[in-house]
Amino acid sequence: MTLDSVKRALQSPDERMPFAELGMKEDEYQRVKEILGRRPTGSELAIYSVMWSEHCSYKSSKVHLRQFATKAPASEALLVGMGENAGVVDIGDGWAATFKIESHNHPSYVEPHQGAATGVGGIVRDIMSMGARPIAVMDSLRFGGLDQHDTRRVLPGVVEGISHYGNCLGLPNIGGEVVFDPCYIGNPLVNALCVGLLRKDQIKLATAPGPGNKVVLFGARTGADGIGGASVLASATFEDESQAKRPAVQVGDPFMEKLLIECCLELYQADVVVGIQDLGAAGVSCATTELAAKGTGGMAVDLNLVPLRDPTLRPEEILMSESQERMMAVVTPEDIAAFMAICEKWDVPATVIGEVTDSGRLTMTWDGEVIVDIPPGTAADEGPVYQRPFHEPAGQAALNTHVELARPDDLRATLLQLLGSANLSSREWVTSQYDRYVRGNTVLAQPADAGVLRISESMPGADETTRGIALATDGNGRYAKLDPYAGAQLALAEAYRNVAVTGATPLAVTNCLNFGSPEDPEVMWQFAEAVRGLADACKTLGVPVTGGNVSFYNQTGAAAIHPTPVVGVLGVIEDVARRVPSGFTAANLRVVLLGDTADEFGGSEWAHVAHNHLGGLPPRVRLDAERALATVLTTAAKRGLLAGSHDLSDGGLAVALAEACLARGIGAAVSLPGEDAFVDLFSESSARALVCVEAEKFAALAELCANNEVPCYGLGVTGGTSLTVEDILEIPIATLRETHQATLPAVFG
Amino acid sequence: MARVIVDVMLKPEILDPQGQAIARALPRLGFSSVADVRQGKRFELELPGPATEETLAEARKIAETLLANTVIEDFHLHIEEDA
Amino acid sequence: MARVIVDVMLKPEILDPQGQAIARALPRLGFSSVADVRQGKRFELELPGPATEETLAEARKIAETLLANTVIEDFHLHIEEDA
Amino acid sequence: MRVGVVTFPGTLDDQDAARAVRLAGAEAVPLWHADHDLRGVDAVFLPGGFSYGDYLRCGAISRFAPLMEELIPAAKAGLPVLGTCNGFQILCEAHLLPGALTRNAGLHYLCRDQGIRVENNATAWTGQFDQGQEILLPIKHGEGRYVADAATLAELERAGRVVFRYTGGNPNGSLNDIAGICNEAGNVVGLMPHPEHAVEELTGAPSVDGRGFFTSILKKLVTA
Ligand SMILES: Nc1ncnc2c1ncn2[C@@H]1O[C@H](COP(=O)(O)OP(=O)(O)O)[C@@H](O)[C@H]1O
Ligand SMILES: [Mg+2]
Repeated sequence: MTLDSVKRALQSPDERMPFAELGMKEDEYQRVKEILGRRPTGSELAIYSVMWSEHCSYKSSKVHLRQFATKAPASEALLVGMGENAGVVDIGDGWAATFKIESHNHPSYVEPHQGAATGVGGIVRDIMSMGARPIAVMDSLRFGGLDQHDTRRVLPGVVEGISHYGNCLGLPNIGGEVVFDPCYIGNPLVNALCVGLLRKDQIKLATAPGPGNKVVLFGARTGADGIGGASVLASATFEDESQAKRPAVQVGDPFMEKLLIECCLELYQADVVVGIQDLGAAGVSCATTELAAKGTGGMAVDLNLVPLRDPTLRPEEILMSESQERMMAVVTPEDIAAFMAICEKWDVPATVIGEVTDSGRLTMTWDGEVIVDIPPGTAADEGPVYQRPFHEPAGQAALNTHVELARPDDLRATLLQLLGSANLSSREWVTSQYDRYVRGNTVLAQPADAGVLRISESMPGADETTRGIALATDGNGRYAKLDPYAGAQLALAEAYRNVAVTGATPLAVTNCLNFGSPEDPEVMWQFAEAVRGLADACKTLGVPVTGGNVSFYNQTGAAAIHPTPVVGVLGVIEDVARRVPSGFTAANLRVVLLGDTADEFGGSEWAHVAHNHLGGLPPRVRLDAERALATVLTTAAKRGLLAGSHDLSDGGLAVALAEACLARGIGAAVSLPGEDAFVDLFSESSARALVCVEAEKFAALAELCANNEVPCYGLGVTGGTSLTVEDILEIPIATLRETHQATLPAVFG
Repeated sequence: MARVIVDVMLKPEILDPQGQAIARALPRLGFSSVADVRQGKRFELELPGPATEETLAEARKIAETLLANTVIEDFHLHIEEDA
Repeated sequence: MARVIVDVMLKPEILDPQGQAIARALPRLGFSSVADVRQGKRFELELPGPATEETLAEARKIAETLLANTVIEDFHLHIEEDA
Repeated sequence: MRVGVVTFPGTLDDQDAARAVRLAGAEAVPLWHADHDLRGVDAVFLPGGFSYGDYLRCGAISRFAPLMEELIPAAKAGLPVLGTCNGFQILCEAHLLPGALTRNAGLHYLCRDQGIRVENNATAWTGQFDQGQEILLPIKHGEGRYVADAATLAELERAGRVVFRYTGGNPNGSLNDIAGICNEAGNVVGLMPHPEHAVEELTGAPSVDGRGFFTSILKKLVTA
């Protein structure tokens, strides 16, 4: 096999290069030729094709995502915004948190266990590369219908992959979602979130300044994992591509990643790292171009020095390999010995593969010949940008037409039907496979509305602090299908509310935007609307987007998934001992409903379960009411007024009451505030929460609500062994529990 | 009674972290002569009656659909006599 | 290059839930002819040079001390020729 | 009092174990797997995790660590050692405790709050519990099914060396519902549940029953 060097490229200017096979368009290829003033070598083409893929360059989404910056609310908490590996937020007392959510959808369909596992691995490395210690993970999952056959293959594998990888890393899993809908059958969504903790003054960035500094590749050796994955797997439809040319699956080694975490933290502590970058989708191509582009502008790499697992790999393949558990660091020559010693202590292989230069060029050699010579910024930052056409889907108006659905008489049966339904039944089959206790800082985890962690880390230089952080992720594809603008806002509102019900103040947002093909103008419209909605709502709620991820091409043939923006919100609680536990925590507490209920069933769980119907409009977005509700919840928590809480979402008040009873097996007897019991119990109006308070604190809570214009209804008291709704229903908790817990085990064993 | 053995190994290009962990541990235990280790699975299927073409075909089908994940693994099967 | 194969199986009296889960799944998938399934491990050790008495002895030592837990597992080793 | 907490590559619960030791009023002394040095500690805690990724078998590779070459004779000579989860697995692989821990009968990793009965309060680590006391501790493991041959099992039962038994449902198929055992002298105890995750009101499992392990060993060391 002849080596395609720069010299050879100059000698054979007209040689046909396989750009199309690598997912590159003719005009993109022409641009590469323009940039280089010649045809690219095979290795250069490898770099440009992965770096300019949808997955790495955000070429279809960029023009829309800019709104997250232009509309961003002023926030003193934001230390690092979008564009870095992950955003960083000031959480007080000298501490900062960094968090991000990312998709690994397509690989999880091909090989559920490894696909999901490496999804966790990837997001954890993003967090590490900011200089943080990863402290928890979350997973937001979407599968096909519970009764569809392939779900039995995909879900257990995905859960096992997340469980094995996350548990092995010693990261508590503190929350997430599991949603079933036939629209995801060929395109399951696996979105993984990681949060990390660091001292505010110890943020690391992906940059390679200082000519003469060494470029170190450390972690696992490079093999033929997912070659072509970045461009072929992540940016073309699966059906045609993956069947024909199934790329090697990436296999994760969580043990190596655990060693990498500890190794990196010790490297940071020893202060021997100038710049650092994780190796993600585009492997060495991405790490070298991005580090070089953000540094002094040049880098010289000898690709022969990359340690290989498979010695037959060609340079093009090394550049595109997605082997997991690798990082790249820039280190001064003086610190190299100390750097290597720490790697050795942790059994992490490390190799100097090059040097930072001031040439303005990224050059790479193989067997002594120059095979790459490019301006790194052109690959990293100057990828193509598309203004993809979009328009409202042809059927949108019909979809939004209100259809009157027959309402039930037997509300007891309806509650049990919902409680045992695929989406509202207990997630325990999944969550019991995740370690939620490791590291000893988990204050709240499933089934709480948000995960809450204490921030007292055995990290060096840690002052004791009473602070904690709360995190929740939410998304509702049905709402977004009916109205992507409102759907994205409702996802944000729910995550924001879930954080607030624990007593934490929402601070910042991450998001994972899961959509069909951007080449379909109707999908592109959904995307544009969702981004616009989310950016507007973030502005109104005062919480900036710090980062996220876009996953396109989640479609099989012409059928796209429901547009599914998943939103993660991070909040802070000053005194974590004041966090509000989930549900009813004792007998003889007043049960109080906060917020108003309207007749809103478009996209509801009830319409889905009882009628298999999706139509009309989603619940009205009421951001001012959300903000007022959050103020009430966090203030009441601070003052110690609340004994327990739970937000209202899918399935409405009835499901929230049942879940609150199930939390500790404490019943309640309530009456309904409105005229229509069905609406009171099952409507999914936003901006509502259920709380319980000691009787003598009710007046103070009511006053706080009045001051913030949050409607407040005393519904009844906790106690007993049943949930009783006056004149409507009485269900023993044992029955609720049985119904709630039977569903997933019945399918998955 | 026939016993069909199905050996399942990761494809050569797929990372085998288990095998590597073992290989790294060996020199520490004083075993220096092993160049590489790969770990896979071994299944023993007991079939009633003698091993015929059909039972073998069925075993192959089982290996393909259930025992091996052919996305990342290769398998190989043979009959064990003594059972 | 010699390749030594070490097969490790749970002792017959130890419950093998993985094998049982497979055995239970088979009839549901339409495979009715399998009476029992046991799952074990297979290790491939690559040794430089030809397989001598000594390499075999070393491999046996490795199997005994590391690859198998003889409290619950039996092992068996043989040389694979083609490697 | 100085309680050593061992870290292998892949150990996860070492920080939590050290915190629990400190909360009980003792000094937590980090012990590194690659050192031939027990640093003069009075007792040793082998915490949970996935040492060496749990590759091959849980605890199989860790057992050969340099530190273990020091720990094994010391434990045989009477040094109190507690192994939880992966620590228990390592103790069995090292033959400091009999039997083995195998894949959960349910074939899944399981994290849940589990009822446990203290069957022997005469060991170094259980003196502050009542005989027969029921406690709540988290379990979180995929390979916690205790097995041993019939003779070993009979001997464990006869000698009262079954220290803990699961109550309210066996989570993993362990023989005789065994959650933890000890050696003949009672100084080496291994169990699958995690006392270090049940020592604070605010975090971990909804119980503080894990504190008893640490108060027990301190009491024992002080009076020894
Ligand atoms: N995939 C998952 N991983 C971890 N935790 C999960 C997952 N799915 C659900 N949970 C947890 O289970 C609980 C119930 O989930 P869900 O009903 O979706 O909550 P909500 O309706 O409040 O959003 C929450 O604590 C949630 O974080
Ligand atoms: Mg909620």
